[in-house]
Amino acid sequence: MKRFVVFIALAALAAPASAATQAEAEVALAAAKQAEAEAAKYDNRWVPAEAALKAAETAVAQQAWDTAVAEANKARAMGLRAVEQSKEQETAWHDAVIR
Amino acid sequence: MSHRRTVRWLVVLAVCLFGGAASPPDSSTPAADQKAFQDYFRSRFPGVPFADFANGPYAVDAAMRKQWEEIMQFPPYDFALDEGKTAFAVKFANGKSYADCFANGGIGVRQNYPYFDTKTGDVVTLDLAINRCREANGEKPLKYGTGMMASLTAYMAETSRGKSFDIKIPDDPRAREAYEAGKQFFYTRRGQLNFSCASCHVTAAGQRMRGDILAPAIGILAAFPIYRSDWGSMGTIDRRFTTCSAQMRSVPLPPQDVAYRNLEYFLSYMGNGVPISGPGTRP
Amino acid sequence: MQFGSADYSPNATTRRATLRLLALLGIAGTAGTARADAAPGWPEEAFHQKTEADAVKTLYGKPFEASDKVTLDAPEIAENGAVVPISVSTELPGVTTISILVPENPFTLAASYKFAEGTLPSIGCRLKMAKTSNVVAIVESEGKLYAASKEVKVTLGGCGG
Amino acid sequence: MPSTIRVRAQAGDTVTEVQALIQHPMDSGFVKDSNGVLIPPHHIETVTFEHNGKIILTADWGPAVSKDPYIKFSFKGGAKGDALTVTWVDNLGKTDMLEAKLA
Repeated sequence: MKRFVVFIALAALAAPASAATQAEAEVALAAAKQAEAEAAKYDNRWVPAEAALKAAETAVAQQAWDTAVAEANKARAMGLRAVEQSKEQETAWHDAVIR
Repeated sequence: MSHRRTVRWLVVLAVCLFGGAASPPDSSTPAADQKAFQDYFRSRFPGVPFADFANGPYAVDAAMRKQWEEIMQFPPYDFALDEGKTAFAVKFANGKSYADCFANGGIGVRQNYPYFDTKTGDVVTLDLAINRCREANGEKPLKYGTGMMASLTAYMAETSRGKSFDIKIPDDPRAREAYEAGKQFFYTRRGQLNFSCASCHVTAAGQRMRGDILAPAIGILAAFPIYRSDWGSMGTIDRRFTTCSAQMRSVPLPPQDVAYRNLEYFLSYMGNGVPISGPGTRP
Repeated sequence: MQFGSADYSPNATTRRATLRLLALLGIAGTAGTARADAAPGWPEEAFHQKTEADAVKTLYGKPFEASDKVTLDAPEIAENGAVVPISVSTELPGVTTISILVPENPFTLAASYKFAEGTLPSIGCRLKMAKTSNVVAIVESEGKLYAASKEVKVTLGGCGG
Repeated sequence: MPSTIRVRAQAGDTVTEVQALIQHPMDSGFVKDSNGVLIPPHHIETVTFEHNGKIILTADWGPAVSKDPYIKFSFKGGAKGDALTVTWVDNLGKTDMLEAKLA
């Protein structure tokens, strides 16, 4: 549950900034890609994060900067959350082992 | 549960002692893991004969079992099985065949897969062995997951029915590493839904997830490849792993990714003693 | 990851088989007409009805009554709505047809079987169910219709196994 | 190409039990593909079973019959070696036939 609250809060932060510029969209997209690349190192890219990243790329191609920023921020937020989850799991998984 | 709390404290202690390294080695051995794993499912499902874990959800749910028995009167994998049998006998362009690549001509060997190859230093699944065989003989590899790969593994499984999983972990640090990696993958939560393999197939095993009964992890690979009504077609272990990942909202890894192979290695080793029942049918 | 489905290519679209089927269904010589590409004698209209009453009316044109002499075996909870094993049998004499209806499906009539003399009035099959529904078995015995029904629950699948 | 029809027919003392499995997509026309496009209906309409040339069962099927359909029934008489012929035709006019011997 707590995760969802965090996720929703992050998603809210990612609410579209009005009249974003191309530069802002590209910065947001780069940050999202970086977060997803980090998550990939843990074999833990989230399906909706990838979907948002694709949507952001499409929006950039269509020069829809507001949408691009919003989707990229969403992807980045989820990417970071996935990395956080994986780091936590690096030790937490031991807890679940049948002994 | 005080036992659980004790375990947790031990883990915390271990993490402190080992400085919380990326994946601190578990002090237990594969053999001890296996015993604990099997004991867990035996006591969790006391009415289920051990060999019956080869039948996944049908081992633990009587109403589903009845429908399965009806399906098994004429199982829909029959076409794939025949296709696999025929294809298995076909010679490659160089005159050799699959039989030349496997012990005992490939008949009755499913239970020994995956194995750790000390020459290549990696886990070799049956599917990978089939493609390595093809490539060694100048043939193109088959697509993983479904189609002909499912048909061939169906035939090879069928010739191995009743033979118990007999996975070995050779005395090679790389084999042990592969095992540990597979174990970690099994218990690690990932994806947006924050599930691990164990969340469904240990903790919630035998319970309903939406309309389906979750299969116990023990022996869960014995029935593969399977015809799933949900797919309306055959699927291999790769197909199941990738769909499991996607269901956890985690982007699936490529079929036969080293992480999936290690997972299969761990999971099959946990199921040592469960007889091969594949090919199978599942909802 | 996208996995393709099995390749279906009913190969034997042979002229011989087609002609044989046409002959079997008693319409030899009609090959080449507009409907020659569909199964002659297939009760198309009945299969397009959306209610139990309409399907029975279109197929049989007569009423039916419930009977405990019709045995319908179906699961209480379908393990997958795509494949629900159903069987129907009866001890009634002179059975000429057995039909199976799923009123909550888009089209109610699922299957209809015609029995020759000497064929036992018992049938097993696998049906698709879109959602929880009654399954209705209708047996035509000595010209009269008798029915049995049972509810089958269909839940969302796609997880276990 | 292998047949789309699989039959198991065992002649007993008084009755012969027949089971058949047919490889067919049985697309209902109500399901969309991965691109959201409706898959057109493609299903078997009629299956006919003959014993030594005489029709013993006719099955009329709508799109609600499961993919790779299965059917089970029994008939009186029938001896080992008798001919059992199974023929199906679908809504696209495709058809297949199998001649089997009773076991």
